Amino acid sequence: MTTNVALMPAVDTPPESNRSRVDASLGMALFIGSWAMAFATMFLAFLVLRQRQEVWPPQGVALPSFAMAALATVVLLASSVTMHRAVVLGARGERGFARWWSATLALALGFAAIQSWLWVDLWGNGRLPHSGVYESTFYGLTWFHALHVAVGLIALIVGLIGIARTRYGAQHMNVPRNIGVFWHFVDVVWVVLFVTFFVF
Amino acid sequence: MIKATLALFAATAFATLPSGAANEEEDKSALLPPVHGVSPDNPHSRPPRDVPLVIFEDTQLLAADADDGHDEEDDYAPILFERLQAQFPDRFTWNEDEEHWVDARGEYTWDDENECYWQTVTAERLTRGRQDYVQLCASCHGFDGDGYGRSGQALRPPPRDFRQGLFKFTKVDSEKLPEDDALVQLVQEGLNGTPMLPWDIHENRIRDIVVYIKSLSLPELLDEDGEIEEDATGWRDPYGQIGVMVAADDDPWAGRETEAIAAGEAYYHNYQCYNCHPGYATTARMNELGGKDPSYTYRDGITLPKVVEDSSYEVLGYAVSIIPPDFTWHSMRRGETVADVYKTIAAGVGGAGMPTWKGSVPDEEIWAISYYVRHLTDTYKDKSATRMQFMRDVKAGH
Amino acid sequence: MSPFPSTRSSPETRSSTRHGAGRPVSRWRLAGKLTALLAVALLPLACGDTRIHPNPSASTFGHRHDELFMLITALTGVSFLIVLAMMAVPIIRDRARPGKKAHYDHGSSLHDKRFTAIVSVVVFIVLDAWVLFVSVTDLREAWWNYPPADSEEAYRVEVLAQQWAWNFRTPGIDGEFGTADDVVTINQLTVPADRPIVLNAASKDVIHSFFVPDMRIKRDANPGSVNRVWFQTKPEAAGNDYQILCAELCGFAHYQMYANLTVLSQDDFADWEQDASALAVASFDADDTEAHWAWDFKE
Amino acid sequence: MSHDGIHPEPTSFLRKHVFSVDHKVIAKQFMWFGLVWLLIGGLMAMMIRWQLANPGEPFPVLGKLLWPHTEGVISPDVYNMLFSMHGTIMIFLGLTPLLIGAWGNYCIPLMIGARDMIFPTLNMLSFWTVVAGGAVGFYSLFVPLGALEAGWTGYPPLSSTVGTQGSGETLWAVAVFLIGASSIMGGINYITTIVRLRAPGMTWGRMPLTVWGLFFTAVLNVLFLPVIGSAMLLLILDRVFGTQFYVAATFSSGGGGDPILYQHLFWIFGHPEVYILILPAWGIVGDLLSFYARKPAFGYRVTVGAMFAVTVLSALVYGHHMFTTGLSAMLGESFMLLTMIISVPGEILFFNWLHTIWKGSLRMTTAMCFSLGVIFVFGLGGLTGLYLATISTDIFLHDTYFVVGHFHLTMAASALFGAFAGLYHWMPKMFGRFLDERLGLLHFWTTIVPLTIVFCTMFVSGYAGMPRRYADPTSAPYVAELQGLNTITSIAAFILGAAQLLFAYNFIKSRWWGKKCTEDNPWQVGTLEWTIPSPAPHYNFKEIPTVVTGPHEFSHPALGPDRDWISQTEPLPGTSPEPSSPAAPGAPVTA
Repeated sequence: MTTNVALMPAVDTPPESNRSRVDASLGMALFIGSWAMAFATMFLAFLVLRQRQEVWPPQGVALPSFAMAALATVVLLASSVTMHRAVVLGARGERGFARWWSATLALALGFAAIQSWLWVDLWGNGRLPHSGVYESTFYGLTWFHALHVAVGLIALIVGLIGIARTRYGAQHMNVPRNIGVFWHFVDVVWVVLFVTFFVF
Repeated sequence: MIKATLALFAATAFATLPSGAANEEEDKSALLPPVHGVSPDNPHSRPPRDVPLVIFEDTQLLAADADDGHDEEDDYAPILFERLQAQFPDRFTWNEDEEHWVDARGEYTWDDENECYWQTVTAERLTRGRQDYVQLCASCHGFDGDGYGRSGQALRPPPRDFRQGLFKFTKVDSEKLPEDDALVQLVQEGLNGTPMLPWDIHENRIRDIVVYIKSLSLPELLDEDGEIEEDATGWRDPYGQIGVMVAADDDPWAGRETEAIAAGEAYYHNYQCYNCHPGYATTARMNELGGKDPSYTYRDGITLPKVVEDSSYEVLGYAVSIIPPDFTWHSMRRGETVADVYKTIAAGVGGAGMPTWKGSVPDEEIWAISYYVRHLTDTYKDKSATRMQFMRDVKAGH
Repeated sequence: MSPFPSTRSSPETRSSTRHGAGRPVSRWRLAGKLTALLAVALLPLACGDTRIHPNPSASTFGHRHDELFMLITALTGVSFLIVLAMMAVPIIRDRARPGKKAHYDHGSSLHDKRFTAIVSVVVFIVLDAWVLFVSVTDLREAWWNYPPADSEEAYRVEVLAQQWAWNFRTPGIDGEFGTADDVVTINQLTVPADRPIVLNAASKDVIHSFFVPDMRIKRDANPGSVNRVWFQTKPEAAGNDYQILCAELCGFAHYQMYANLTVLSQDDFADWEQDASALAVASFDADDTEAHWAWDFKE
Repeated sequence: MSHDGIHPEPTSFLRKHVFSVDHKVIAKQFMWFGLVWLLIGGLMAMMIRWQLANPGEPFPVLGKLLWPHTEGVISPDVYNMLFSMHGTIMIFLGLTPLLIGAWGNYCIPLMIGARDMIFPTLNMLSFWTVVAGGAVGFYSLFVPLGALEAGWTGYPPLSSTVGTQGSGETLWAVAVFLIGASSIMGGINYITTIVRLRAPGMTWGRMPLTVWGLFFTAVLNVLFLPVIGSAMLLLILDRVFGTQFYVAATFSSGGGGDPILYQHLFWIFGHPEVYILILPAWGIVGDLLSFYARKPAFGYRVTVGAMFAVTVLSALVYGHHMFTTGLSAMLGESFMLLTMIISVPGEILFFNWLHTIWKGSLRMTTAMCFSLGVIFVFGLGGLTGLYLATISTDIFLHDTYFVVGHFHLTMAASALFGAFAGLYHWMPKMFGRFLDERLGLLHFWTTIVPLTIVFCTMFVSGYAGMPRRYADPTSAPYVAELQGLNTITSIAAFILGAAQLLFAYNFIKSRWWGKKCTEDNPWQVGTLEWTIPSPAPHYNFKEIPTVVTGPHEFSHPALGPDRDWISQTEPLPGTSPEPSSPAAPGAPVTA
């Protein structure tokens, strides 16, 4: 029995079915669930180490700038809002899709800049990853998060290119929607990070 | 099902809550409390990071301390080259005019100025030695060979600082540098009662390690004016002398062990070993053995070893104290047999108060003392009742 | 000729319904050969003087381990025999043969489920709950029944593990850690017989595990925290030496990291402690603060 | 992404055999990958056993090539590396690819009636990620100071820079991270495929047990591989950047970390990992016992429920690996109870398996023998777990050879037997050729007998107090007294190793020159993969089948004398086919 290629349906870009939307969303949900476990592990490690210290932050350790971290949180939350808006508009096939998407990208870059500032500031004060347990956890967790921000940024840029080439639209929203979900996830993780490192 | 499980879990958690002494809560008090007397900038606490594993440059180590083959009796060069020739025939030739050996492979070279031979050790071999050193030795002796390894802290006696080129229990004249075979044997046999284990690896690897350890000796350091700030140590020092292990093949007391022990007791107390080690006889008997006046008295605590400070060997900036062994109590580092004890006494213990006895005391007498010391260990060590009886009598007699 | 002639149908007949219906021609020959193989493998055991059991327990509660071990062996042994029997019966009785048809049963009836549930409960009670009960009792009465903090009788030891040696510090005559008469030894621990010995284990570098097989105890020595463990030797252990092993991989010379445990009768021990403390005082170097490691004993 | 699992058959060699997105090709790639690593890991096991039986003797033949500097003698550091990498390789690069990669990829789409995995590209990525992980792991064997030497568990501080220098350990952590990422990708794919791509009528209750096993495994993979991934990242940070996650402050060092934290993280993953490996094997065994006993699987729903219970409980029992680390008494006792509870579903599985073959009509093929072998070895291994779940016996037995025997029987031998059973069963569908049954049976007997001797002797030496991971068991006097047991174990292990060469020969020979399978359904079973030609064609199903029956309908009383099975696409005698499910996936291929 040989395969007849002609039997196969065309793999152009037919409109996405409701079914494929569910497939993609389920896959994405599992992926997010999996990655949430990875972050949960990191936070568990953080909490265990923190609990071992008499006081937190450990004696003589100054926190990185709270104001900048708060600003980063605001920027990232704003990017979540714009991302949500972009996906909603995209699904309706409206023109604001590209604009809101670009706004998200801009805010994401803004967050990356603030995050870099936080590192440079801390590093410049002579506080390196091996300086102590606070620095260990701070760099460890923010690096891991930043890795996801970087992936998110690449995805946002890829998405923008796709939008520019009109590859995505009302009938083709799986990729942008999943990028959006991923971005929201990155935001949520940052909020938890912010709360654990800067608030409590 | 999950609910039921969790309920069961919760139920047992409460049911099994132990009370009082059985409760082992993992609270903060379980953490290691601060330990007295340790400064935070302790060299033992350096984080083991960026440890180099590869050595890129060949190095030169002192191979033999002379020279023209007919000078002094205890030159190491004739011994070394005789061995090397046996191992590699046709490789070494004797240069009649300049009176030194020539190595066809160029590994051993004659230094005319300092009248010594240098051995060129390849970077490849040093790298092998370095990597084995890192795995086996560095935990105590430190990644830089300075004796400040993480596991070496608070160890007494402290792990050797290899940069100084000072070794104990090599069975080589304590004034001299030990030959390779002596160090190899030490690594293979280990030192009793210390974490220096009898390292159970192939001899090729031990020889690599030994060469690497020799290369840790400090070369001379020059200050800004080109003056010598610090002398070269160990195998970097062209004036160093290399010694061979003491031979112990002609036991004069063979077959007369009881006599030897009796004689040894006399010699032991005669040569005033009790100045550092304990005395093992009553005052009266010691006077009798040493031919002293009956009114002669001895140091306080004669039945205990006397701690001496080793000023040649410092740890954390102060001289460490050395406890001469009480042979009825401590294990001897390398004294499994009478011959081993003889070698150690004859050679002395470098860097400790134990001098080289060979030459200053007749061999026969060193042998007798060895018999006596070994007898003390065999009879009393770890035999608490016998020892208690013996020492009580001795103590009562002071 | 192959020593293992085919017992099964060849692939040619695979598609027929008579599949696998061949008679077991050479099973016994096969079994014979395998028995011979087994005998060869077991030969060293028969010839050698290999120990195949732990030495008799030298601690007051070690026999609890041995007894529970044997209880579990009996329980699981019977269970395994039942499994084997339930496997053997169908293998022998219910082979496929022409015309034979399997019993059609999904095992999904309420009756089957009830039966499964009952068997599960019975197995849980007989195997697990019983063992659990015995074990928890043993733990509370023995392993976790530490002597009280103010116990005069208890003998306390601080164990500091390192690559690759055991450092022991005992408080000496004054009973306090961190004083001049502390007895510090390497790879040698001397304890009194028939007195509770409480040990605090910690480590300088990596994780080690303090394992005294003859006392049936084991506890990890972790860097950064202190673990407790205790035992009490039987009176008749006095005068014997036992071994302390490291049970947690700790690097290159893990296998060489063993120490000696000497048990002395209480009288001998009192003498020993006198002398050891005197020696410790004599060799105490007040300047050498680094050598004065000790921690507040964790009761 | 193809949403109905259909993509045209590639024509170039590269797309067809190397970077293929076809689940069957990927399954074969995983299989070869796993088998090669099993060979390497097995060779390491032989070296380990050689060293234990003849400490200090040069390893024959290969020794002089591998370690010329020591004239073929296995040094303690090399020994540590061997058993550490043996564990890592067998678990992550041998069994995981074989059981989950190969059987998961091969069986899931075929058994649920799909044309491919739902995310074929992700599937391909999953394979190439594990290859990258394997490459990194293999490379680590050749860096200065060698590969991982801290045991497969890699406990810090021994695995941090405090205990080991060099890049071997770091590369190991990278490799485990990559392999974990691969498993997560696979897991996401499996779950989504099983949820979304079941053929019409393939209800959850009609899925073969193999698929159920793989499904639960996928769930565990997705949930717990990220945990080890993060733990490894922290270890890498510790080693490369000097952070202090796992480096505790002791009085001779700084650091505010906690080495026990790693043990918690590791075993939160590590215990489910045991079930990750064993669940597919359980699934395969559950199916094959029914297939070859020609009898419906006994208590299908209960079996699935038991597997589900194991999946849930697997994450709650991990503390039994840490009874001696200093867990509080309360935690210890709780973990002991939970561990004992997890034995109940295990016991139910046994109950159902044994009832499945009871009053059956057993066809003693090699696949059946290996399935029965799983009952035997898992019985031995599972029951000995009771000693280790019980704290007062575990205190003595922890980190002794008893543990080694136990986990080899439960995790290694059972999983491997499951994989072998599957291979003998699905070989005709996979390659269109049968494995030689005569050699197969010989392989079975020469495997199970020495295997039992090997691991039961380990029980004895563990009971007698021999600790694990001793490079020279004759060094410590207490352990040296047990040397005879080591010799027995080693002799049996060498026979076991040689028997696997028999399998390698059989597999290679049968793969290319074996007896051809000319029919669709040589074993006469009802699951969907046997309704299509052998080997399975590129698109699997010409037409997506409609399922009307469960997977284990054998020996129905209404069937005639010539036939004792019903395909899943055929209605049971005396019933009318159900209407197909409305959630029909993909358009059927029309001729």
